[in-house]
Amino acid sequence: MIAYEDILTWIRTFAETVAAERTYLTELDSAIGDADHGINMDRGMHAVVGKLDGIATPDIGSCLKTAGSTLVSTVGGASGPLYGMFFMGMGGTAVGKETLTLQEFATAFAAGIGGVERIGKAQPGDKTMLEALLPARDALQAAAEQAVAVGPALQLAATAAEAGMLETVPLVARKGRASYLGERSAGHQDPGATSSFYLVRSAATAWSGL
Amino acid sequence: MIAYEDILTWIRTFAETVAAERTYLTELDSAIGDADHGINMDRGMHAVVGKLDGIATPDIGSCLKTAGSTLVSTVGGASGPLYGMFFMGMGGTAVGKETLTLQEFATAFAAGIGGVERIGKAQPGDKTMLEALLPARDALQAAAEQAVAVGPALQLAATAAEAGMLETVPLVARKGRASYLGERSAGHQDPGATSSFYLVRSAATAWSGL
Amino acid sequence: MKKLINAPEDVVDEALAGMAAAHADLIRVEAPNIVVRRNAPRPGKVGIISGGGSGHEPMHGGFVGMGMLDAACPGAVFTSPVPDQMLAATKAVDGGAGVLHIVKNYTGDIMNFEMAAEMARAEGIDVSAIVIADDVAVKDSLWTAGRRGVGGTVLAEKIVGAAAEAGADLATVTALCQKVQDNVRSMGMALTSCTVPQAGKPTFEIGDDEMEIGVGIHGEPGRTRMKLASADEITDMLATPILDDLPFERGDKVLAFVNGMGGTPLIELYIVYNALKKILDGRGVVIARNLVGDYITSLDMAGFSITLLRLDDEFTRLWDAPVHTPGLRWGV
Amino acid sequence: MKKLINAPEDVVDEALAGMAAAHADLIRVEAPNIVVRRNAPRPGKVGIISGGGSGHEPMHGGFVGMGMLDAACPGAVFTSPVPDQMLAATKAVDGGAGVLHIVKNYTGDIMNFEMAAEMARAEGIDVSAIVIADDVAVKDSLWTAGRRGVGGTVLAEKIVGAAAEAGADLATVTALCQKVQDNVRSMGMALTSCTVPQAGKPTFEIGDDEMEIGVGIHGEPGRTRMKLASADEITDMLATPILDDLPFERGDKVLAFVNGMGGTPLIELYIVYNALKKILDGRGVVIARNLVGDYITSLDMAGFSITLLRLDDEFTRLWDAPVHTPGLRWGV
Ligand SMILES: Nc1ncnc2c1ncn2[C@@H]1O[C@H](COP(=O)(O)OP(=O)(O)O)[C@@H](O)[C@H]1O
Ligand SMILES: Nc1ncnc2c1ncn2[C@@H]1O[C@H](COP(=O)(O)OP(=O)(O)O)[C@@H](O)[C@H]1O
Ligand SMILES: [Mg+2]
Ligand SMILES: [Mg+2]
Ligand SMILES: [Mg+2]
Ligand SMILES: [Mg+2]
Repeated sequence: MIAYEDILTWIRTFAETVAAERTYLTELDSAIGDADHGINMDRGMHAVVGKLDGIATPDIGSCLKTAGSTLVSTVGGASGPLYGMFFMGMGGTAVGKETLTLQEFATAFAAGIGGVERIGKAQPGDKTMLEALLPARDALQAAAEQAVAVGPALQLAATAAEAGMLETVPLVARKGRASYLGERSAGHQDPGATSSFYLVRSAATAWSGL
Repeated sequence: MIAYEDILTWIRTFAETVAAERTYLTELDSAIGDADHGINMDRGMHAVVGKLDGIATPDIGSCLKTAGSTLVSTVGGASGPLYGMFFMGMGGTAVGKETLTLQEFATAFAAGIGGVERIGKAQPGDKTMLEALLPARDALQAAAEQAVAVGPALQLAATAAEAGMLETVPLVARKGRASYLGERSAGHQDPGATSSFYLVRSAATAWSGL
Repeated sequence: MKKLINAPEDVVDEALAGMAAAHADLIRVEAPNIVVRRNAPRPGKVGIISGGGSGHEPMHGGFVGMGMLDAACPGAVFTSPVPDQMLAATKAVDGGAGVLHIVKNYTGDIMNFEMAAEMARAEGIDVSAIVIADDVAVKDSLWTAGRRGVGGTVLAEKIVGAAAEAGADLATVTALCQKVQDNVRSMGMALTSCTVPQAGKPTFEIGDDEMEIGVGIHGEPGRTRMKLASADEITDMLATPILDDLPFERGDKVLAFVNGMGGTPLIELYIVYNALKKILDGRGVVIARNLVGDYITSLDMAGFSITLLRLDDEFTRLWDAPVHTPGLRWGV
Repeated sequence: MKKLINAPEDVVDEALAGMAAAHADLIRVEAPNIVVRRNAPRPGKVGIISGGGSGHEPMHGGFVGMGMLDAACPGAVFTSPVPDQMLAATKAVDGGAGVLHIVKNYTGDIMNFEMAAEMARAEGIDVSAIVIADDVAVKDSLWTAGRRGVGGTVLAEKIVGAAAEAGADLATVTALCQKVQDNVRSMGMALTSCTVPQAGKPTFEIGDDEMEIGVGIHGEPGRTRMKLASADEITDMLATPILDDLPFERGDKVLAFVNGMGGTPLIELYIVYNALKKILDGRGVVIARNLVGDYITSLDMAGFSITLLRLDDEFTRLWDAPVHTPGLRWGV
């Protein structure tokens, strides 16, 4: 069972990871983008964490939606709307809930990805954050179907996300700023896929006891 | 006896020296000026040499005046008018002459310095080209009075100019661009005094057989 | 990193405060970081807004004023602004005749502007949007994000702004903006990298004898990295792909725009303009108007871009119309 | 050396050719390298000319046109022009009412302008000259060359140009130019060195964490080399000596001019302007007019200068008067 507090821990862990990896994410974005992904995500997650304390009722859905709209309002760039829609999409499936089962979490996660796909219109293989998110979604769903415990399930999802992230290296970008590089985008790891891996790993870390 | 041809050789030797030391003179000017003295002098002396062949009559005075006015018209900066007035001042004392005695040359040289002083209004010790020119003038005059031969006389003048040039190092500039530095101009050799030393040494080199 | 700044995170706010103070007769700066024409909204006038990451000054804030933009939305440095800004700007300039969003073709800009447009429409404001994508350094394709929006944006803002000032309706200015996009092409190059203040170090490494041809205005790598060449050669490397792309043809009249990237002195831009003029003369392309200077920059990057706009009488008339903004001014 | 040039020795000629081509409606470039207002000479109008080394663009050539200079004499990079240029320019703009030479205080400029003035007088033209020496970084003294002429020159050219345009006679514009000099003070700083094209390498070495306070517009070393500081601190280091020198006093109205040195992006200049405004507000000095941008540059040097001019009604009116040049334009 994933409790409201666990969601908060997840978000906080992700914010801490982004802050710690801010320079690394920005460096990845220097190679094939505009050197701001770490700065963007850090600004946004800092704002999100600042909002968490202000939430009165332990409603997972509205908490995730607040996170999403805060990201939309503070990040800008491509990642603002993308991560914003991710959290808002997740939140939409969890309104009024104080806890989530693994299956509910997997469903919410998939809905979040739907938000990313709707606004970003990227396909698998386009070298975007989807490369990390989609394998994680599939791993979560499989784990839920096989009734794996939450902690190990997230561990599986993180491993899948990490593999997807690493697989972005040889890809030629077809969406986002990296696509301007054409063939020259190959050979570099996608910054958004990297932050998305951190997102999943943060849950695995935060929920290792679940 | 200094013949018309010797004057041409002197000017050509000076032009070659300036071309060879262009970078060094510019570097000296970087330290306490605006990094153009070598470029300026090279542009001007290149133009002067280009004019020499066009002179029909072997008149030392008009040759020196042509050199001077060419410098005025092509150099700009401080050194254009200063060296221009130097050569024009020299030329004024030698109009119609095909040869010069050492005394006549010493007199012409002093008249050239008079041109520099009139337009530049610098005093000895102000850290300008005068620091090299004045000792050379005095050495030339003394040699002429003692009936030293032309070659050795110019050698004495070059030695005096070099000493004067080296003595500019500790001086605080009070004229020209270096004066803006105040105390910070001390510790650097003056570029104009350096090119003036080359001017005298060029005569010593060109006339070593006289 | 050598910059005239206080804290990196305060760069945009302080620069906007400076701009507002310097140009209080033309603009006001409001929360959430939008630059609004002093007398906006004007009843019956179509509002023209644009926006994008900061670091390209004077674009876009410097183009707010009479005959150009009604508002600009500056994001963090090199980062698209957030929808809240475009929504607030849209509301601030809507005089009942609708608002045009001029959007540079970057994924982030597109998405954030789209979200804002939807929100504004939900509040009953008529919003249209045109995407500028004029950078020929990038291969155009249906399958990718397409070309970047660069120098053509400045010309679009001027021309569309003049039409809106003269009373054109939303459909007309929208079509006009599309017509600019259809007739404008650009390409840029860099001698040095820019440095994003919060990143603290150059976006890309580049050798002392190298240059980047086709660079983006955010220091995005370009088409090719090569050895430094002469101004004439470099100008040709940018002008030829531009000319061949539209293509511009013998007898075409153009507006030739030589733009400095922020770290390039004007003396060099005039050398480039001289080279460009020779190339266009050789092709029989007539420079009827020109613009030389820093208008769409990339922080401290040294380099330049060329933009050519094929002119017709309508464009020429609207280009010549009075404009009074911090960054462009004539006729008033 | 990374520059957009062809041969170093062709930099000035090609830039002038580019300028002439870009601004043919305003200026013409004639032998021996002078920039002349297209419709000069104008009978009965006092001619205003200035000049100096190249590398400070848009100054001076970019200030030739209606309401400012009648001609400019660009020397080699950072090298005073030769008397032939000032003589030709003086003759080209003399409309019978005499010509004012606005000279920046450098030994070379002074000597070359003086020679030209004497030659022009010998040809029967009434010539007066005013020397601008506004750089407070340099100690003033009767025994030295005195202060350098820097940013105040731009303001002098605008104000004097407006008076001449309005028909003032030679004595009046000469006195007015002296009045500008008496009321204007400047100081600059550099983050990086400039590189003279023909020298091929930076004029001075400076550490990655250092800056030069009080630098000259030719990269001449300044008052002090020190560790990099914040924009607020640096602005204070320049503003305080300027304010204390005249001195500017509580209640004074000023024109505040924040000038980029060529390699500094506009976003940073606005941060500096914001800092300057706070300092002047604190001292009760009122910014009545301002100018922010690159107007008197030092090739590719990164850095800026501040110039303050104490305004009276006459200065304000002349500053506001229409001007139409490549580098400054309003009111037309
Ligand atoms: N259309 C898209 N769909 C999904 N993800 C995308 C898309 N475009 C970009 N991204 C992701 O966004 C990341 C870049 O984010 P960021 O650097 O913050 O924004 P920007 O590109 O605007 O500077 C990329 O690495 C990529 O993973
Ligand atoms: N008033 C002066 N009298 C004599 N020599 C001077 C005077 N001012 C400057 N100089 C000389 O000129 C030299 C600088 O020449 P140059 O660099 O060509 O001109 P600029 O200073 O205009 O760049 C100085 O090193 C100095 O020797
Ligand atoms: Mg980015
Ligand atoms: Mg010099
Ligand atoms: Mg970005
Ligand atoms: Mg010089």
